[in-house]
Parts: sequence; structure tokens; C-alpha cells
Amino acid sequence: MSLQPETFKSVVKLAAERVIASAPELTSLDQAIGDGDHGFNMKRGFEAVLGKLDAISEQPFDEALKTIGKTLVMTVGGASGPLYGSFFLAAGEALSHDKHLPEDIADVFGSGVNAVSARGRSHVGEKTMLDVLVPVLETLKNAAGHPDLIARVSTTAAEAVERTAPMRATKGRASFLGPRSVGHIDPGARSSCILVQAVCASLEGKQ
Amino acid sequence: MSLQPETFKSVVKLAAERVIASAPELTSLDQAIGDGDHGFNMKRGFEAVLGKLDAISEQPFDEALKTIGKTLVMTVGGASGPLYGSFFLAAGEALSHDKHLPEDIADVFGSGVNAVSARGRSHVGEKTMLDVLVPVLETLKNAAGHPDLIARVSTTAAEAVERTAPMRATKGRASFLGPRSVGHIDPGARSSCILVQAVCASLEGKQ
Amino acid sequence: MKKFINSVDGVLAESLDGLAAAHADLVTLGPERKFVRRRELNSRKVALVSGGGSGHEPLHAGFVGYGMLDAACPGQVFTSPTPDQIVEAAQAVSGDAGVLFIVKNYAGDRMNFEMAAEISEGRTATIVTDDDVAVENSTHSIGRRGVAGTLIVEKIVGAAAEKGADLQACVALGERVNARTRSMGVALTSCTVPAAGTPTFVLAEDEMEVGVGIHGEPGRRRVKLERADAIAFEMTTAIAGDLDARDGNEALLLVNGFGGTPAIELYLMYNAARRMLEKRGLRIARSLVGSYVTSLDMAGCSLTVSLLDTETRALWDHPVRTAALKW
Amino acid sequence: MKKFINSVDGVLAESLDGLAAAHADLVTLGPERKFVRRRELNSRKVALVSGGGSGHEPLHAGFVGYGMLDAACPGQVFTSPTPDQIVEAAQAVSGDAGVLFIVKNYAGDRMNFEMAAEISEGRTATIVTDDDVAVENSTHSIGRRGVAGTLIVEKIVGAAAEKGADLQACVALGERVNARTRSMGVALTSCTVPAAGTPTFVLAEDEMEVGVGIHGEPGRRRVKLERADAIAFEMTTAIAGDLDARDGNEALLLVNGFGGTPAIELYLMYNAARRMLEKRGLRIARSLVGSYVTSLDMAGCSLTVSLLDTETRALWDHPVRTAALKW
Ligand SMILES: Nc1ncnc2c1ncn2[C@@H]1O[C@H](COP(=O)(O)OP(=O)(O)O)[C@@H](O)[C@H]1O
Ligand SMILES: Nc1ncnc2c1ncn2[C@@H]1O[C@H](COP(=O)(O)OP(=O)(O)O)[C@@H](O)[C@H]1O
Ligand SMILES: [Mg+2]
Ligand SMILES: [Mg+2]
Ligand SMILES: [Mg+2]
Ligand SMILES: [Mg+2]
Repeated sequence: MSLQPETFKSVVKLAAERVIASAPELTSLDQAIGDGDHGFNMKRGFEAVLGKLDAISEQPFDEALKTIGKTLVMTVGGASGPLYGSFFLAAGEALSHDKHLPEDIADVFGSGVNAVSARGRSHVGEKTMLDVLVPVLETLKNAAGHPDLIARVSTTAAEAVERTAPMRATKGRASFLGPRSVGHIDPGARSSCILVQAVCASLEGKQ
Repeated sequence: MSLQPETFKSVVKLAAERVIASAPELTSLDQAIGDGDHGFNMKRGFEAVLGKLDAISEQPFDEALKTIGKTLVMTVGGASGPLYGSFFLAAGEALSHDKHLPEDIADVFGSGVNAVSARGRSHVGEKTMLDVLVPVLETLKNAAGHPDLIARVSTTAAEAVERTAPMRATKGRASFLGPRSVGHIDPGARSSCILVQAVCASLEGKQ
Repeated sequence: MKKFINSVDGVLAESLDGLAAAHADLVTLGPERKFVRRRELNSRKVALVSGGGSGHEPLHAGFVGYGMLDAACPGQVFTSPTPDQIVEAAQAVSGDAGVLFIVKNYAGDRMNFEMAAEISEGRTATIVTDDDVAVENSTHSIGRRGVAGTLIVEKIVGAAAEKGADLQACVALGERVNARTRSMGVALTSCTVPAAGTPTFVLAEDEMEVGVGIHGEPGRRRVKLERADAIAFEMTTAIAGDLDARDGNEALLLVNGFGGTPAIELYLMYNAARRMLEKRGLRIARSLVGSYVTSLDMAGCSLTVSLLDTETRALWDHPVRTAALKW
Repeated sequence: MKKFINSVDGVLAESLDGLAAAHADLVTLGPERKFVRRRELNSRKVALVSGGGSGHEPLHAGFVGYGMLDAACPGQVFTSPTPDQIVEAAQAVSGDAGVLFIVKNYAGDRMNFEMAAEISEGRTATIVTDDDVAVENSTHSIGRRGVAGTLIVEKIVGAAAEKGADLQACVALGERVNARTRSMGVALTSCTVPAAGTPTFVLAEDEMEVGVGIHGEPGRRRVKLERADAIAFEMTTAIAGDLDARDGNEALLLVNGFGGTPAIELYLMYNAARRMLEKRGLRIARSLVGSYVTSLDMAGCSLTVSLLDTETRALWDHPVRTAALKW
């Protein structure tokens, strides 16, 4: 059973809405170890995505993902703009090359994750969004085809975000804090978790 | 019985000490309807006077008053510097012209008051130090020779200062407040009262 | 009180030493720090001497230099300088063309400069600035305060003096500029005088004080904090209502920060004020935005509008080389 | 939150409009306010393009003009600009000599400029500034922040570009200046991001935050408020300890206010810092004191020391005509 355009649209819609609604939480996480703009950045970007939702959902999936990526790059700014932008641009690019959803989801998601890592020159363990994205990718690979896949992905994201708290940041703005970055959840990890869980929720039909 | 140098010295000393000790009160009166510096201004000036007290008390009274005046002019600044300075300069000048203390106190004091009025282009009723100085001058004239003179002067000053509260300022910094200057005691009136009462207290020996 | 200071008593001296050292190419300190004067003097021009209480930096010491002041006398914080400072400054910088005192209209400033003028040898003249429309203009009272418009008088007369105007011409020019200049200020927070250690007044988180001067004096009234446009509207209305401005008049618009307000907000206020003044038919031909006439650390700003003519515009444009204004 | 604003969303646009109107002789706004560029372009010189989050005014837009930047891209408050802004700015101002991006070392700024460089047609090169000694310099991390020292790089490279230096020479010069420049900042209060509405952090009345950046990020440590000399000592010690300075070296000292600190305090800090640096054998040959690289309304300041040589001193002295720096 292949991904339906309506499903795709409702997934994007819910993800955008959830991240927009979480702006205050993301902002206050970013106030603690960053500069307090992550919530507004994500809100601005996903509002722009929502504004183009109809057009996006008429595009083929690869083009749609690239449009989302471009939109994020051009409206978010900060660190998260190029990173999420690169994620979606690369995921769209992967889809263009003979990949299909949902069966190739791990490959497509993996292309996005690689793009974040390349753009950010960062790896797991540096207290960034990668500390959610990489574990999610692992689950997508390891539990592929498993009937519980969606639930497992969602749990992975939730657990991964908590594990960023004890980490010491070496990338992003929180790295300037050195040891003082310890004890706080990374805002970008949290926004990744929100996005991933929104996709899961939408696909499971429980909005 | 003419004024003794030691008496003069102790009068100046007490007046200076009292006004210096009142700096916080004068400052907070000036914060309400001025710029909050009257206490520091008076403190600075009378500390300078105290610093020269030995030299001053070796001068003839007219010169001593002029030295006090010059010292105030050159250290106080603001409005009160030229005004108190002019008061003492003019009082000293009056003494130089065949006046004697204590018998000519009303004339000498009156010269000082006139100098304030001339320098400030101000009159009674404008909510300034003149609203203490002029009533005190009246009492000096009217109760001249009276055994109670000192007590009466002291009472006059105390009553006069209270009467500045309902006045609307038309001179000095408080005038900028227009009707909002009403309801507050004028800081310069208060410092005049403190000086006058200190002189009275010193002369009566109750320090 | 949160300030970069060592001791309450040392603030002024240490700050002046810093200014003199940072701008040693332009200015030098007089003995006992009684004044700040130009390093290079020109004995043939009218000497411009200003001064006033400190706490308004860069006014006045930051305006000492070619094309503006010859000397500035800094008083204690918010306290007029003493006559001896002014006399010595005048002596140090005056040549044959006389000395012009530029004095903001405060009882203290006027009296101290007056005493100085009485004592000074040589020719002196005085201009008094009184541009603050927040104060009622009455002949019974001392009248209006001199605030940020003083900068404009100092700049324009400074240029004229540099170009050889004589003392009388400088006075006439300064009075003309002052008469065509109006200001009004709004405070979002009080300032804190170092020696006092606590704010001069206290505003609630949702309050502002309209019509303040530059010494932490309370203003016209205390109201709820408003949007920038509403604030700019009240200020431009008061200013324009008091200026004899005609349609098409050229004007200089100065948006002045009080010390605690950043440039991003000042430019926003400039944008609002300019729009409103243009709607009233003024042409904003020249602009200045920045913290030039401050009130210690007060958050707030003032607007100043000064009507220009061909002569005053050219004098405004004339080169100036001071610590705070350079072009 | 006490600010002169109309709406949280409008702050940036209205402030940029104000800046462009107030300095229309020098700059003009790009479409959709994506950048601020020089009014008069010179297509033969290397084009300098900088940018970053807003809230640091006058950095960078206030440094656009002859002798400094050709364009500046303002992001949202404390948020790096987007690649399209940078690409369009570069397109608008670049001639044949290529474009030099001057980027402060933040993940966001670096990535957005990097994407822009990838997309841009024509030759581009990038200098990254990282002068903040409050941050540990480690190869495992992103390294140090770029703060007020960026102004010095922009000024000196701007002068060189004006005088005809090619792209490669500009990069080499910028890297040399950056390598010889160190800064450190102290906050007495937090800033308030308009969109957040509340201070980013809260300091008690007797606390300060040592080693802050320019985005309201917490610093090295929170300590009791100290005297100006003690603060200057800690800052100059950290800076000098990290600079490869020799006895007799000439230096430029920049005392930079964060937006809520008035000139009187900055000059006092300058006085303290200068004394201490001179004791260490540096000669303070050039100085700049003012609020140039701000953090919205934060009360606080940073010190920057940049070692000069004959060439860089002459380039610093080279004429500059921008909204915020003119000589
Ligand atoms: N080099 C990087 N690699 C991966 N993620 C990063 C990197 N730098 C920052 N991030 C992520 O971006 C988030 C911050 O985004 P945001 O606040 O929008 O941008 P900024 O830090 O520029 O203000 C961080 O919480 C972190 O998850
Ligand atoms: N024109 C004047 N005539 C008489 N007294 C005046 C005049 N102007 C001011 N004063 C007095 O000076 C006092 C203020 O002195 P001070 O605070 O030291 O100076 P400033 O007002 O310059 O800050 C006022 O309270 C008032 O009594
Ligand atoms: Mg952030
Ligand atoms: Mg006073
Ligand atoms: Mg005063
Ligand atoms: Mg940011």
C-alpha cells in the first residue's frame, strides 16, 4: 500500500501545527542554553509551510519535500533553518532517486539525517537534534516492517530527547556554555521529537 | 555684647554639620520635585566650608562670610550654589559697610536675602528657599531685641518650611512640574530651615 | 544600583579621564578636570563654551572639537558646574573674538554661567536654550527646559563660529535656531543617580512617564505604556503644535536616546516620527538618531524637530570633528 | 517588557525602515528588506557582505558605507539571516572582484552563509570571526563566538577593499586581524527579546554575569557585582592572557556597550581597562568607545583589544562613512 497524497498532506499539517503550538516550550528551552528564538524560528518556518500546504500537496512527494526544505531554509534562519531545510531537501532528493514511501522510509530519512550531520559538521552525542534524529533512524532500520514500527519510533524519539539533558553540548549555541549546558534538554532535539511524534500520530490516525 | 570669634566658629560648625547630616533627607525631597542632588550639593559645599573652618574663624567676620560664600559658589554648583553663595557674599559685604553683629543681624541677613532674590530673579511664594529666608528676615526685624528672638526665628523657619508644601513652584527645577509640584516641601526651603535652626541652636547652646 | 563604577565619588573624574584619553587627538582636560577643551585652539574665532551637570554624555564634552564647542564644563552628576570652572574654561579657549556661553535653561546653569560672565574678563555673550515643549511656557516661571535641542544649537553655531561669524552674529544665529527647535521626551524607566543609589522615581512595568526632562525629573503625567506610534504621535503633535511650521518647511529630526535605549528602538521611533511629521507637511531634510543627550541609564527617548533654512542646513552639514559627532 | 515597539512582528521592519530613511544618503534597502546596501556601489572593488541576527545594532547595517561594508543582511532578532538574503545581497553589490562574506562564528550564521556561498554565482570567500575569549577554544566544539571584534575586522578589511586589495588579500588580512583580536563581555542585566517578552535570564540586584555573548546567552559564571576596576581586571587579564602580545605592541582598545549602558560608564571602563593594559606593556594607539555591537537593551559592556601594526593602523585610520562610524 503506497502513501496517499491526502495522508501526506495531513501528516505535514499535523506536524506543522504541533510544532507551531510548541513554540513557547521550544523558546523557553532555548532561553536556558541558547538565545531563546528556537520556538519563533520553527513557528515562522512551519507557518510558511502551512501557507503553501495546498500547493505542496499537489506536488509529487519528492518535490513536496524539497519545497518544504526550501521554505524552511528561506524562512527559519538561525541554525535550525539550514539544518531542517537540508534534511527535507536531502530527503526529497533521495525520493527522486528511485525510492518510494513508505517502504524506503529508512533510506529517505537517513538521507535527511546525513544532510543534517554534513551541514552541521556534527554527530550523535553533541547535544543537538541529531540525538533524536539518529536514534529514530536506528529504529526505522531495526524495526522495519514490524507492526509496532510507528509506536516504537514515537517512543524512541521521546526517550532520546530526555537523554540530551545530561549531555554537554559541543555544537550549536549551547556549546558556548561548556559545562553549564549540562542538565537542560536541547531545544532542537525537542523540536525533532515533536515533528517525529506528530508524523507518527497522524499516521496512526490519533490526532 | 558683641559676637565672639569662638561663637562664630561654633555656629558655622554646627550649621555645616547639621546640613551635612541632613543630606539624605534633602536628597529625597529633591528626588520628589527636582533632580535628587540637593543633599549632595549642600554636603559637598559645607564639607568644603568645614575643611576651611580654622582659616575662616581667624578672619574678620565680613571676610569669613565672604570666604564661606566663595567656597559655596565654587563647590556646590546647581542652583543652590550661586544662591547660598550670593547670600553669604552679600552678607559679608554688608558687614564690611559699618554693620555689626549681632545688633545689625536683620540688615546683614536682609542683604543676603536680597542677593538670593536678585540672583534667582525670585520672590516669596515661588516655592524656594526664599519662602523660609524671607519669613525669617521678617521675624528678625519684627522681634528684634526681644528676649525670645532666637526661639521665634527657629519657629518661624519650621513653620515656613511646611508652608512650601501647598505652593506651586514657578522657579527652580520644580517649576517644570507645574501643578505636580504641589504637595511637596521644597528642598531648598528645608536646607535654609536646617541652617537657620542650627544657628539658633548653637547660639542657645543646645547643640 | 547596577553600574560600572568604582566609587560614587570617583565616577565623574574617572569617566572624564577615560574620555580625555580615548579622544586625546581631539581634546584635553583642564586643571582639576574643570573643563574639557579642544586640543587645537583657534584664537581668531568666537570661542564656544558650554557645560552643565554631568550624566548627559556625550553632551557636552563629546561635542568639543572642530566645528562645535571649544570647551565644556562638566558639573557633578545633574549639577550645574561652578563659575570658576566656566571662567577658567573661557580663559583657556578665548581669543580676541569673545566667548559665547551656550546654557540650557535651568536655574542652576543660568546662575552659574551668569556669575561666570560677571567675573570673566573679555567679551562674553550667552545663548539660553529652552526647547522642551513638555513644560508650560510662562513668563511667570523660569520657562522651558533646555534639552536635546541644545546639540543642534551647538552644532550650527559651532559651524558659524568656525567660518568666522562674530559674537553678535553667533548670538543671533543661536537664538534663531533655538526659537525654531522643539523637543519632548518620554521615559520608560527612571535613571539612578550614582550618589543616590536608587532610582529617582519608580515606574510600574506597564507605565511610562510622558514629558520628562533629562535629569530624572518627573514629567507631565504618568500613563500606561503605549505603542511606539501612539507615543510618537503625542510627541510630534506637541512639538508641531508649538512650532511655527509651514507646509513644505525643511526640518531636522533628532531622535535621542536617554542612555538605556538601544538603537533598534530609536530607529523604530524615528520611522514613526518621520512618517507623522511628513504627514503634517514637514520635509525631513536632515536626521540624527542616537544617544546624544542622555539621562544616565534611563530607558526612554526624546524627539527634537528643528526647522532649517538654507543657511542653517549648510551649517549643519559643515564638517565637525568631536568625540560624538563627526562628519 | 518596556520597549518602543508597535508589535513584536514589526520591530525589525520598522527599525530597518527608520535606519534606511535616516541614512538615505548612505544606504538603501533591498527588496523585502532582505539587505541594506550602499547607495553608491563600486563595481571594481571586492564587495564586503556581512550579516547576522538583528538586535546588535548598529552592527551590521550601521557599518554599511564607504570604507566598510557593501551590504548587510539582517536576520530576525538574534537569528541568522537566510541564504536567499545573503545571495541577493551579494548579487546586488558584487562586481568583478568577488564577494567577501564576514561571518561571526555561530552555527547558524556559518551554515546560512555557507549555503549562500554554495548557491552564489561568482567568486566568494569567507572570513569567520571568533574573538570571544570567554568561550573555551576547543577543536571538538564549534569554538569561540564572534563578538565586537567583528567591527574591527569589518573596518580594516573594508578600508583595504576600498584601496583595491583583491579577494585573497582581503581574506588574509581579515584572518590576520581576527587572529590578533580578543574580546570579553560582562552583563549587569539580561536583554529582553521582543518576541519572548521576558528577560532571557534574571540576575539579582547584586549579581552580574561574566563572559556573556551578545545574544543573552548565559556566560562563564554568575558572580556578585564587582567594582569597575575588578571587572576590567578580569576582562583584561583574560584577553591579554590569550593574545600573543609583546611589550610595546600597539593596540586598539574598543569598549563596547551592550545597549543599556550609558557613555559615562563606558568611558569609566575605558579608563580602567586602558590603565591595566598599559601596565601590561601595551600601547593603546587607537580607541573606540560606544555602543556598537549591542545585545538589545542589555546593560553591560565588552572589551576588545586588537593588536595593530603599521598597515592595520593606517587602514583603521582610513576614512569611513557609515551610519555608525564616520571619520
Ligand atoms: N551543528 C549543529 N548540528 C546539529 N544541530 C545543531 C547544530 N547547531 C545547532 N543545532 C540545533 O539547532 C538548535 C537551535 O536552533 P535555533 O535556536 O533555531 O538556532 P540558533 O542556535 O541559531 O538560535 C539546537 O538546539 C540544536 O539542536
Ligand atoms: N530662582 C530661584 N530662587 C530661589 N531659590 C531657588 C531658585 N531656583 C532654585 N532655588 C532653590 O534651590 C533648590 C534646589 O537646589 P539644588 O537641588 O541644589 O539645585 P538644582 O535645582 O540645580 O538641582 C530649590 O529647592 C530651591 O529652594
Ligand atoms: Mg536559538
Ligand atoms: Mg537639585
Ligand atoms: Mg541639580
Ligand atoms: Mg538564534
